[in-house]
Amino acid sequence: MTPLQTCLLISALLFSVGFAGAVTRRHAILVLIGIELMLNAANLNLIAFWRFGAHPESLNGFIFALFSMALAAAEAAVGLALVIAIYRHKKTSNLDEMKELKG
Amino acid sequence: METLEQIKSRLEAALPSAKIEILANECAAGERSLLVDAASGFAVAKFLRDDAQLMLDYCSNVTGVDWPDKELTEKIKVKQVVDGVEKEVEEVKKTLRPGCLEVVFHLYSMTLKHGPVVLRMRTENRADKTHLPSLTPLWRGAEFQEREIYDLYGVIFDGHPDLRRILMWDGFEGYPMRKDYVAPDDYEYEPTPHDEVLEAAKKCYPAEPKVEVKP
Amino acid sequence: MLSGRAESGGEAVIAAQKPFEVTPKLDESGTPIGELLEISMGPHHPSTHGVFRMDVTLDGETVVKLKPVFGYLHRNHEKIGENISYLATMPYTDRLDYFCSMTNNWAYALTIEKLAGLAVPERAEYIRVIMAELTRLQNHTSLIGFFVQDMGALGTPMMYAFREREKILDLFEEVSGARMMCNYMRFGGVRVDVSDAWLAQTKKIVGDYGKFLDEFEVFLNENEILLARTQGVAPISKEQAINASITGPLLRAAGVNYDLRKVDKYGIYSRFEFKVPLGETGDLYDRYMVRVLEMRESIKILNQALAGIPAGPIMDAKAKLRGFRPKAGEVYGRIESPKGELGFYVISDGGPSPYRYRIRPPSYINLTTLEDMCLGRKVADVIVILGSVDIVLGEVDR
Amino acid sequence: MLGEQIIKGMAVTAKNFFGSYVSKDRLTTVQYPEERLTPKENTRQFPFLVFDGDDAEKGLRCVACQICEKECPPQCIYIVKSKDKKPDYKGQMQVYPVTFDIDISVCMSCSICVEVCPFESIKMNNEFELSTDDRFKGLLLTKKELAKPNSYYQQIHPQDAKDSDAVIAAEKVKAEAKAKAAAEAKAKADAEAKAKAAAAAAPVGTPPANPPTPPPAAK
Amino acid sequence: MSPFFIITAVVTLFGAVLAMSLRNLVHCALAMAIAFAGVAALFLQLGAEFVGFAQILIYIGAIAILIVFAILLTRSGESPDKSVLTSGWWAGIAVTAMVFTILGWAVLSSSAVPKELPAAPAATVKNVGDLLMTKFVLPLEIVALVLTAAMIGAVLIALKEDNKDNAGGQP
Amino acid sequence: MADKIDQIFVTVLHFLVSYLPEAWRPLASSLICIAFILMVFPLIFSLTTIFERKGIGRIQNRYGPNRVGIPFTKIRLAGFGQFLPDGVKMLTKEDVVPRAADQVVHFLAPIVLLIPVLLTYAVLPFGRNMAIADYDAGLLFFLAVGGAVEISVFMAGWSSRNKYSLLGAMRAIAQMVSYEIPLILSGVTVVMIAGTLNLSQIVEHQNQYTFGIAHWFVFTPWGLVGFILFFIASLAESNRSPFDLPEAESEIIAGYFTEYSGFKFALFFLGEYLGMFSIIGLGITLFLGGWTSPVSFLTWIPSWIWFLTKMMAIVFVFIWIRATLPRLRMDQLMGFAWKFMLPLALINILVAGLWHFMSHDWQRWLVCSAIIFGAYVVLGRGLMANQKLGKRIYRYAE
Repeated sequence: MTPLQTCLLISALLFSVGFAGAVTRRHAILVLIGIELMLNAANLNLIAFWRFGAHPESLNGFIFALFSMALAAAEAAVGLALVIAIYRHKKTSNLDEMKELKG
Repeated sequence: METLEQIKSRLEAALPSAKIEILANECAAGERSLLVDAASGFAVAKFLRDDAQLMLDYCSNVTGVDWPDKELTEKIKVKQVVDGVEKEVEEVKKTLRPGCLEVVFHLYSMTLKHGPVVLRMRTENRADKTHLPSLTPLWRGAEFQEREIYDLYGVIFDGHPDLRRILMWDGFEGYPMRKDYVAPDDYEYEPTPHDEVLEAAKKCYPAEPKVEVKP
Repeated sequence: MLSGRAESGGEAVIAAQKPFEVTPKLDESGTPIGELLEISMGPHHPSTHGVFRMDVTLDGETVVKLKPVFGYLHRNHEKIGENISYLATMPYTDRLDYFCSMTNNWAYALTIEKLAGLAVPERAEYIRVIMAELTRLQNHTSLIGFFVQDMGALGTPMMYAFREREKILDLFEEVSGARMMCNYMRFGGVRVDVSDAWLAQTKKIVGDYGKFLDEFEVFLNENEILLARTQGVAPISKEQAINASITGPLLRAAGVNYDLRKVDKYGIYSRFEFKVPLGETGDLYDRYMVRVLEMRESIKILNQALAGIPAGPIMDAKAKLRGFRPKAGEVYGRIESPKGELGFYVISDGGPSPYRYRIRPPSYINLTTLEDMCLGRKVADVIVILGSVDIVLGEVDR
Repeated sequence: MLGEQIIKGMAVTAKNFFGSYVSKDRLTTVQYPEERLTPKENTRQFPFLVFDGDDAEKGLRCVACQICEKECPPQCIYIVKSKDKKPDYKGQMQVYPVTFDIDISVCMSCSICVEVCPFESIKMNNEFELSTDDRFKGLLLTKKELAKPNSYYQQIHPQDAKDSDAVIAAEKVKAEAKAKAAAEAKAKADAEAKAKAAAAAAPVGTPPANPPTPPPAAK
Repeated sequence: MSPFFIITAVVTLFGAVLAMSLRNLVHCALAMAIAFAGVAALFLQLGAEFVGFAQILIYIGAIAILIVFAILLTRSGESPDKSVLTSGWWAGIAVTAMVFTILGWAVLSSSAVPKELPAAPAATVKNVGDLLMTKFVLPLEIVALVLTAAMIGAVLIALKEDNKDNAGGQP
Repeated sequence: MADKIDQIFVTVLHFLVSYLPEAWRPLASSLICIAFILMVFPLIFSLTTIFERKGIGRIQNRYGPNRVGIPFTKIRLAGFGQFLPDGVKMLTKEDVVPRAADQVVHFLAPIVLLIPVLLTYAVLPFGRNMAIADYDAGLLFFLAVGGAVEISVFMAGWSSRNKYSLLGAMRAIAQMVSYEIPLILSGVTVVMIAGTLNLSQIVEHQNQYTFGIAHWFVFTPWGLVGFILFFIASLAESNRSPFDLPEAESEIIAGYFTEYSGFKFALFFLGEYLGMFSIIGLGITLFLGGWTSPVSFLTWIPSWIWFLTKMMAIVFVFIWIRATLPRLRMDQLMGFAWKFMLPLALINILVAGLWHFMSHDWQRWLVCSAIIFGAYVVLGRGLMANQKLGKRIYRYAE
C-alpha cells in the first residue's frame, strides 16, 4: 500500500464510523458528532491528496481543508443552537421524538 | 399619641363585636396593653395600622408567653357565724386560672414616630385550641417572629403564609419555651456531675461503656 | 408533631408586601421552564457568616427561589434567661451579637432599669454612649470589610478594618477585661470606671479614625467594580422596608428617617449633635454608604461625649447586685444597636428570674425579606446581599 | 474615566504594602510565642481562689458560702462544704470548701462570681495558656490548682489587689473591734456571773458559760 | 508510513468508535475530543502544521466545548435508561458496511495514485496567507459571510423566546 | 563573557547532546528541554506561592509566612522555605474522590490540564536562541494548545458531580471562551505589524533601539492598548482576581476543583500557575520585547534574566491586583468582554493598520493616540452609563 492509500483507508474508516454513529444513534448531539467525524475524514482526504498529490506547492487541498474547518465550525454552531432550541421547546433531544416540524 | 382609653373607645366604636380590655402594668415603666379576643384580633390590628391618627405601620416585636394553669390562692376574710358570734374568719379560696398562650405585639409608628401600643391576644387553651389570627398579612415583619412562636410555643397562626418550624429542626417534637416542657433525657459528659446532672448521668450510663474490640 | 400549614383566614386580606415578584415561568403542567439547579448554600459555606443555610433554586445563575434555614446555633437563650437570675443573664447577652456586646448590655440594662425604675448616674451615661458609639464604629468597619470580602476582595479591606477594630477592642479590654464578651454594664450603671488615661487614649484613637476612614473611602467608595456590584442591586422601597420591620442602616438606606437615638432619645442622646444619613433607593450601595456616613456621625458623637464626660459615681446607689427582684410587671426596652433595633421584653413576676424574657434581634428580623431581595438576582449577588443585611448568627439563632 | 478609581485603590494598597515595611504601627500582628503583649490590668480569663499566707489550706479566704455557685451563669462552679470549721482571715470559725471545682471548659469568664463574692476570695486570673490534650480532666480546675497566694494576685492586678486588701484590712479592724467588744462583754458577763455566783453562794460545779460563736460577718 | 503514524491513526479511530458507541454523552464528547486530537496529529505528521494547529483550535477549543455545553444545557449528561440506538439501527449498520466496502474497494483498486513520495511542500504561514489573499480571496470572503450568518443565526435560534427573562441582570 | 552567560543553557544543551549519536540528538535535546521546563517552572511556581502569600500579607498589613526556612536548622530565610512543607503536605494528603464521581474523568482532568499548559512552553522564547520549538506558526500553536485547557476544566467540573463544581466549570468555560477573543485580537495587532506568527521573530522585531530605548510594541499607542487588553484577558484566562469567578470561594467554594484533594489538587494548582506563567510569557513576548532589555546600555544582562524579571514583575502586578480588587459578577464579566474589550480590540486592530500605513512621523502618534484614547473613554463611559453607575450624594436628617 502506498502512503496515500493508507491515509485514504484511515479516512474511509473514520468516515464509516462517523456515518454509522450518525445514522444509528438516537441523540441529536451524537448525530452532530458523527457529522463532525465525517467532516474530519474528508479533511484528512484533502490533506492527504495535497501531500501526496501532483502539485503540493499549489496548496489547494491545504486551503480547502481550512475552509471546510470554518464551515464545520459554522455547522456545529447552528446545529447545536437548533438542538438547544428544540430541547427548550420539547424537553427532549431524542431524534425519534422529533417527528414533526411544527412547534 | 392618644391614651389607651381613647384608642379603646374608638376601636369599640369602629368594631362593635370586638372584646377589648386594658391590662394594667404595675412596674415602673407602666406600659399598659390592649387585650383583644382572637376573633376580632385581625380587624383590630388592621384598624390600628390603617387609622390616620395612629398609623402603627411598624410591628416591632412579637412575643409568645406561656401561662400554664395556675391555682390562685386568695385569702379572703369572710364573716361567719361561729358559735353564734359573728366573726371575721380568714378563708383560703382556691381558684384555678385556666392556662393559655398569649401573643404580644409591640406596635410603633415610623411615620408619626410614636408608640408603642401593646396588643395581646390569647388562645383558648394550651392544648388543642391554640389558634390565633396571623398578623403577617398586615406586617411582614411579623413573619419570622410568628414562625418562631409557632416553633417554640405551638401557637398556630391562621393566615400565615409559611408556617414552619424555624429555629428547631423539622422533626422536633414539643414546644421548648413552654413552662412545662421537659428536656429530653439525654446526658452529655461533664467532668463535675452533681445533683440532677449526676442523676442523669447514672441513668444514661449505668456502667462503664463497653468497648467492643474487633478481633 | 403538629402540622405546620395553617389554613388561610378566608377573608380578603391584604397581601404581604413582597418587594419583588420573580416567579419562574411555568409550562402547562406547572413545572418551571428552564434548567433549575437546587443548591444548598451552607451551613458550611465560606461566606454565610456562620452556620446559616440557604436553599437556593437556580435557573442558570439566576435565583428563582431561596429559603433561609437557620437555628443551627439555637441554644434557647430565652429559656436560659428565664431560669437564671437577672444579673446572670447579662453575660449571656454578650453572646447574642458578639460584635456589639456593649450595645447588647446596654439594651438589657436599659430594659431592666425601666422595669425596676433605676436611675443611671451622669458619668455612667456618658461611658455608655462612648462604648456604644465605639461599638458602632467597629461593627460598621468590620461589616464593610466582610461585605467587600463577600464580593471577593481577598480580605484586604477586611484586614484594614480589623486593624482598626483591634484598637477599639484594646480599649474595651482595658476597661472591661475582655475584648468581645465585655459584660460591662449593670442595672443602674456600669461595672468599672474608666481612667483618664483611657479617655485620652480613646480621644487619640477616635481622632485618628477619620484618617483611616479617608483612606478606606478612597480605596473603596467609587471603585468601579464595587459600584457595578452594588448599585441598583436589590433595592428596597420605604414602604416595603417599614412593613417588613427592617431596622437600622438597612432601613435608613431605604430613606426612612428612623433612628432610635433620635426617636426615643434614650440615655443622653438628646445632648449630642449628630445627623442621620439617609439613602434613596435602599440598594446595596446605599446600605454601604449609609454605614460609612454613620461612622462619621459616630465620631462626632464620640468627640462630644469625650469632651463632656463629668466626674462622679458610676452606679446608682439603689442598685442591688445580689438578690435583685424587681416588682411584677412587664417592660419593653429598645435601643439602636449597630444592626438595628435591639429590643428586650421582660415580664417579671417578682421572682429572682424573669417570667418571660424575650429578645427582639435586629438581624433576625432583617432577614425576613432576604428571599425577596435575592429573587431574580445572580448567585454572586445572594452572598453580597446577605452580607449587606449584616447578620450575626449568635443573634439570629439565639 | 473607567479604571481611574481602580488605580487609586491600587495606590492605597501599594501605600500599605510599603508602609508595612516602614511603619510598625500598621502591623498589628504580634509574633506570639516570642513577642507578648503585657496583659491589661482588668484582663480576665478564668477565676482563681485567693489565700493569705503560705498555706493554701489554711489561708484560703473562701468560706464556701456558695453564692458564686448559685450566681454563676453557666453553672460551672461546684462546691462541697466542709463538716468542720476552721478560722478564717478574721479569726472567726467558718466552714471551708472541701471541694471547689471550676470547669473552665464551661466557664465563660464573665467575672460575676468575683462581683458577688462577699469575701474577696475569688478573683480573675489572666493566665490564658491553658491548652491541654485532655479535654475533660485537663480543663477541670480543682481547689489545689485554683488556690493562688495573695502575692500572685497583687502581681497580676496591682490596683484591684490594693483595693481588696484595703477592704479586708478594714474588715479585720472591724472584726477585731467586735471581738474586743465581745471579749469585754464576756469578761463583764463573767464578772457579773461570778459576782452573782458569789452572791448566791452557789453549789460547786458551775457549768462553763461558753458564749455562742458570733455569726459570720455578712460584709 | 512510520509506525508512529499508524499508532496515531489507531488512537484516532479508537476515539471515534468510542465517541459513537458509549452510552454517556459526556464520555462520547470526550472520546470525540481524542479523535479530533488524533486527526490533528495526523495532519502534523503529514506536514500540514498550520492546518493541524487550526484543527486543535477549532475542533477542540471550540466545537468540542460547544458540544459539551450543549450536552449540559440539554441535561443529557446522565446515561439514558432507554436504548440509545434508533429503531432502524441495523439498516444503518448495513448501509455503513456497504459504504465502507465500496470506499475501501475504490481506494485499494485505484491506480491513479503516485507510488513514490513527493518532496514535502512548503506550507509556511506566509504562503498560506498570500494564497488566501490572492487566489482564494473570493472563497475567503464567502466563508467569512457564511460564518457571520451562522453566528447570527445561532444566536437567534438559541435566544430565549422571552427577552424579559434574559435581561435578569439589570432591574 | 556576557554572551557566554547569555547562551549558557544553549551551550550546556549542545555539550550534553554532542556525546550522543547524530540520530538521537533531536530526541535527546527535546527530552532535556522538557526536563528543564519541568524543573524550572514548578520551582518558580512554588516560590511564587510564597511570594504571593507574603506580598498579600504585606498589602494587608500582615507578616505572611515568615517561619519556615531550611529544615532542621534555625535559618528562617524570611519564610521562603514554606513551599517545602506546603508541597509535602499537599502531596501526602489523602486523595478523596466523591463516590458519585465519574472516576476515570475525575482522574484524568488534572492531567489533561497540565499537558496543554506544559506544551505551550514549547514555543516561548525564554532567551536568545532559547525557544524549544521554533514553529513557524508559533502563536497559533500557543493559542490552539492553550484553548484545550477548557476541556480539562469541564472534565473536572462535570465529573465531580458537585453542583458547585458544575457551576464553576460552566463559569470557567464561558469566561475563557469569551476572553480568548480579545486575547487573540490583541495579539493580532502584533502579528500585523511584525508580519509573522513566529514568536522568536516577533521578539527579534522588537530588538532594536532608538535613542537607547527599545522598540517594544508596548511603547506605541496600539501596543499599549493591546497590552492592556491582553493583560486583562490574561487575568481572565488564568482565573485571577478580579475575574476569579470560576473559583470564587465566597460564592461557589472552589469552583471546578472543589472535590479535588491531595495530589490532584496540587496538580490543578500547579496547572493554574503554570498557565498563568505561560500566558504572561506570551504577553511579554508579544508586547514587552520578550527577552530584550528595555534600554540599550543594559543589553549585557543575560536575556533569560530579562525574561524572568519581566515575568515576575507582571506576576507581582497580578498579586497586587488580586489583593486589591473585588470580583465582578458573571453577567458583568461577560458584558465587559463583549461590550468593552471586543470593540476596543477591533478598533485597536484598525489603529494598528493605520499605524502601519501612515508615514513615520509625529502625526501618526497623534492620530493613533487620539483614536484609541477616544474609543477608550467613549466605551468606558458607555459601560458605566449602561448600568447607571456613578457617584451619589446623600441627604441627612436632623
